[in-house]
Amino acid sequence: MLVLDIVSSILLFAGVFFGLTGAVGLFRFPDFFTRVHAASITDSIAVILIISGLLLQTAFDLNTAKLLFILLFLMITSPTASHALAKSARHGGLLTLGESKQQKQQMQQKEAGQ
Amino acid sequence: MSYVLDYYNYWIVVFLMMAGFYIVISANNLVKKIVGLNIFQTSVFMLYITMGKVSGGTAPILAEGVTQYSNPLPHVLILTAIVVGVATTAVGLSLIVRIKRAYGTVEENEFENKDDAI
Amino acid sequence: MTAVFSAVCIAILVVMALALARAMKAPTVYDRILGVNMFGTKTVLFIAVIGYLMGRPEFLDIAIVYALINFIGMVAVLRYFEYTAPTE
Amino acid sequence: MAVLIDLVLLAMLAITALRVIFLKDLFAVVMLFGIYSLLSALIFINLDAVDVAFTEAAVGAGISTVLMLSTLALTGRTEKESRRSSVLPLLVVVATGAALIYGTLDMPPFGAADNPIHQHVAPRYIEESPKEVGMPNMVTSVLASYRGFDTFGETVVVFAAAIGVLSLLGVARRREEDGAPDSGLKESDLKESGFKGHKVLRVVAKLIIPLTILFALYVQFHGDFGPGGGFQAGVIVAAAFILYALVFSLSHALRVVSPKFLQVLASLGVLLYASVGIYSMLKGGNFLDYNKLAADPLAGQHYGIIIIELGVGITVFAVMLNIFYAFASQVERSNIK
Repeated sequence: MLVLDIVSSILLFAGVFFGLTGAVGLFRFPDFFTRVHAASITDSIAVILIISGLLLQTAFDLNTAKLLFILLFLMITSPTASHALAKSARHGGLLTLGESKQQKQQMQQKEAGQ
Repeated sequence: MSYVLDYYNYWIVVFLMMAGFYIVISANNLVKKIVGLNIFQTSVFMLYITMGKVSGGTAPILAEGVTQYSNPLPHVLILTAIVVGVATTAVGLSLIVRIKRAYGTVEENEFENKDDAI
Repeated sequence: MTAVFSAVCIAILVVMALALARAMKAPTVYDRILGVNMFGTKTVLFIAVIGYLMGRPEFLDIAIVYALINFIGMVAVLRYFEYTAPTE
Repeated sequence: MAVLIDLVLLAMLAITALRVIFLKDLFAVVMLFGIYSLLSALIFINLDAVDVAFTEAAVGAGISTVLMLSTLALTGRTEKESRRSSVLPLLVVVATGAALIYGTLDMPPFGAADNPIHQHVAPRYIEESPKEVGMPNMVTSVLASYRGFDTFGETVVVFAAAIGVLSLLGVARRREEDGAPDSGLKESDLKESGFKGHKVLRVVAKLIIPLTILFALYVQFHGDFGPGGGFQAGVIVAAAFILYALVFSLSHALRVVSPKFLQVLASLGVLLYASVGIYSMLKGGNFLDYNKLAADPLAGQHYGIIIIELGVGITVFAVMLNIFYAFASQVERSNIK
């Protein structure tokens, strides 16, 4: 039982670590697409780790099934939401960092040419 | 400190209530007014649930080895109030849609001016 | 184990606060949505952990509802952009 | 620990409300309102109100957001700068707030077990309801049995709200039933809408929708033992169909569940609820006296609660979906124009 507790604590803390990393990435990364990347990937791993940490605390009953369902739903919906969001942003005309830099350079070249 | 903890929830409730109230009386846009009303409404929910809590108690669903439950009555009142709240919000929003169609705007001062012009 | 759950709860609260800050002060409208989405996922995890912290884990149902309903809210938001061009 | 979580969550809630006041972008306001509802649900859980949190979870993040966004699509998304001075409202708010804060000082301290609210009927509900009604979830027993008449009133209010919305916005109609060709929507136009490009979203939606409905059925019938019941289940089923309408276009959804059918369903739920009351009167009891429904009073209570929860669920589902249809068809119409 004690070993299980230790393993589940490690899993929980690892999950929390990834969650915090994602949150930091949400602030520190330079443009929207990198931020989506930071948020969604860490989201997925944090969900997997935290839910499996909690799974080790259950004694095969209804709660185990519920946790598995939460894991399943989050694994399906969260990446889909991120994908749809990034796609909408792309269609909405948001540029990646490289593209906006290029655009800036072109603008500057134009100005220099004039 | 314990004095603050005793009344903290009530103070936040009052703050939220006043925030909602301020939005309702100062905002010009009707949709924002509805959001303000909803914030006001949630503060009332919060007040009821706060009053129903017993420290050391647990959710009022029978469990083995638990003697202290929180008060189920406020939960019942608020549970129905939330669903009724969203239904009445829908009525408010549909009124806004009609106002937009009739006046072409949802800013309060603008359609009041139009009313005065008539 | 309670100490672990408490620590995890606090850490998730910190992440939620950061996501909330992003949703409040966002450079683009999509960042705002991203913040809200992240807040939603962390809410699901928080509900799951707090159930174990309080010793009544049978309330995981609420976490399942959030996992499902968050997605619907997200789709509604993206759908809204079909009608109105995003500015900002 | 619970106290600390309470402090942090309430502080976040207050900050969110404060931010909403100063935002002029209404889309951002709606997004923050979504967060606001998530936070309040967390607070409800922390204060032991799991049933309430369940309802808020189902309503706040899904239906409210969808309705507000469709209103924004119709009315525009920025609030215009107001030229009115905000001094007078601020003064009124500060004065009222100060009076209320002064009032709270007379309130009983938070969480004390001997507060007046816990002295009157609550002990009876907590001690007797598992024996009298025979259900572990006291909230369901109080909601459906002790306060059944009150809940009946709430259901009728929800039903009346649907009538209000439909009479204001009109009933959503399919093309075939629409008499005038120019006023209606063209089938081809409707096919265009929906997420055509989002293949992933469509596949995932197909996966999620049946699971959501299945989960809603669990919530409906498990409400006696855990958090859940008719109100929550109705909203969740409605949310599943709303997802269908959002991803696969409104006309598809209208074909699956027609508004006419929903109108019938909404009134059917209320009638089901009322008929339980009438039946118990015919059996010689009072209105909604479930003890008379079966020879064994406990079994009678069970039958009564299951049937009226079903009635509530059906009405709430039909009303919520119908309200969504009314808004969504307005949005589609204005979009095509």
